[in-house]
Amino acid sequence: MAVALAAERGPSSFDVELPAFSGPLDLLLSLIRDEKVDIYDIPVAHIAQQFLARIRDLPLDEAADYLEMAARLVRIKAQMLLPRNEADDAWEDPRAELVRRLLEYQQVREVVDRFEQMADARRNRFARAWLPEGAPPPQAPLALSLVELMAAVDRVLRAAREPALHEVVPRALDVPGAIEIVRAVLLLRARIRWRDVVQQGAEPWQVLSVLLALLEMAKLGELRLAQPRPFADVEIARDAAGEAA
Amino acid sequence: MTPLAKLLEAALFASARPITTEELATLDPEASPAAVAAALDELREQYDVNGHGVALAEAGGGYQILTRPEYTEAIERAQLAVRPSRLSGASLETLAIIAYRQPIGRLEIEEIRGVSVGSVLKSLHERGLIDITGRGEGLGRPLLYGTTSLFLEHFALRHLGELPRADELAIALRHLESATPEPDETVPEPVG
Amino acid sequence: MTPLAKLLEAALFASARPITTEELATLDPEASPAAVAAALDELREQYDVNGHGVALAEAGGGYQILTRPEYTEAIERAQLAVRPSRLSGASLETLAIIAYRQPIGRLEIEEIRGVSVGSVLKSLHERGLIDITGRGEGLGRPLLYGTTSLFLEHFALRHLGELPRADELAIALRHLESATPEPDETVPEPVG
Repeated sequence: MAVALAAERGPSSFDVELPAFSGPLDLLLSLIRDEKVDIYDIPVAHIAQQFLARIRDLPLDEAADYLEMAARLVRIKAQMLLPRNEADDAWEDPRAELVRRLLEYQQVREVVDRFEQMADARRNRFARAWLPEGAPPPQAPLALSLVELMAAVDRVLRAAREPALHEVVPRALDVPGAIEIVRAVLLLRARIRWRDVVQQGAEPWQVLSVLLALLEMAKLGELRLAQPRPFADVEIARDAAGEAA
Repeated sequence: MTPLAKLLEAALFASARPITTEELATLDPEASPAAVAAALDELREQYDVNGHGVALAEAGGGYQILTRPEYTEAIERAQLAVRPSRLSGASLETLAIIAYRQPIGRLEIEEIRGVSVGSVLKSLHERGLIDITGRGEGLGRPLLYGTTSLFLEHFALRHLGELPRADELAIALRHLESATPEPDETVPEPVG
Repeated sequence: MTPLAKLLEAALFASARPITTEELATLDPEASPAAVAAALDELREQYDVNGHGVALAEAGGGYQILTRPEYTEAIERAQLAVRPSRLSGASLETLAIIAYRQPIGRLEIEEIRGVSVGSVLKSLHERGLIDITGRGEGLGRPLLYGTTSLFLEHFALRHLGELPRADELAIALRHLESATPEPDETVPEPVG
């Protein structure tokens, strides 16, 4: 997108060159390669100067992402200049985070190269283009489970009740929540299967929550668990004793 | 099969429409009209004699490869048995709110969910899970939505009262909705 | 060819997209999974050994018939079909990150790419290569993205397990994962 825009603007020095980069990290990697410097020991002052020179003529709306990186480089440069105690073991190289991001980005570029080869191989083969006319294919039947609906209610309540705070701690298990869901489903069906209470694509904490909930409920005598053969779907049956409702 | 017959097969397969003999001839500039005709014969014979699920057909002044009619019915039947689709998280959340708080208008749903739900409502309606059940009071007399009998069918419920935790959740949702926008409103009355 | 192989061939010819083995099995309710697998082998062999312009291919968890690459140029030159356009570098980078880190939110992608990706995500979504797979925890409950079966098809992958493995890449992903958790809180001061 940026390529087309800038190319149309004509051959003013940097405009044509820059859009060849897909972002500031791409530009930075290219500078590191051109200047033949060690990625683990970047001469920040020099690279920052080069970087600024390359983005000088970028129109403001395209430059935002690059300017952020420029600011970062200048800040790292300043940190590098601070005097430090030789004996200070806790000193962390201000460039560490940048190096990490560059390596990560370099890996993305490598994957992109592989993706391009794979996509090109596939592009060279055509799929069937002529298709029989007729009534539009019927809409696929809908897979909808009560568990999904209950989980949705849960999400609505949770999302609306909780003030919008950033959660940093990984999600804890929610065994009581899972028990409520299993109970609600068992209220309607006497026998259910593992699949009925664990959503497709459930996250590990959700799977664990349900597992613990089932074990807890089995212990309380609310349900019975059975697995007819190894690796088969676990069958969950309402225990007569728990059938109070 | 000869190279030309293979080329014709690939082209006929990849084309969205029947291909005329003139067009087929442009595929290989070296090939004479007689060679193209011979390759077409070879392809026809390959499909007919070797026994294939497809056949070479002539239509609209051109050629195309068609599936044999005896398989049409099985293919159409199989399309009915396609993989069931699933609702997105956003659709499920909206459906859940409607199920427990019906009849409910779009604005109230958006107040609870905090995002616009126009397109979600449209797709739930198209799937026959919700329907317009009336119009509310107030400005513009907004449309009110409720769940359908198809919705109950999906969960094998006889009536909405069979939804798990119906009372509790309906109250919780009512709290959310009325608590959010209007600070002057007092705590909702307990529902009897 | 056996009747089942012919039926499968007809069904595969009638579809532009891959058909999963489960869907193929519904074509003939009598056929066992082993019989379907055998018929697919038969079809593959028929195309490969007898010499055809098309071949049986596996992608996106299913099977489809595709033309052989050696005919692509001639078909395109004769203007009977056009190859789809290539994805841009920005799209490929975004897609690569989503493929390996799914489900992943926009901010995380932007953190890795160093640029905003709103419009790229929109176009990838419109092309059907990615889909919204849920909502994350935390501020604003951000949308999470994942790749679709069309993505697999686009890169001729049978499943995500066929993505280039991290240890095949020059820089191992594990290495980075361990260094990742630190969120970028120390946003640089604006330079004055």
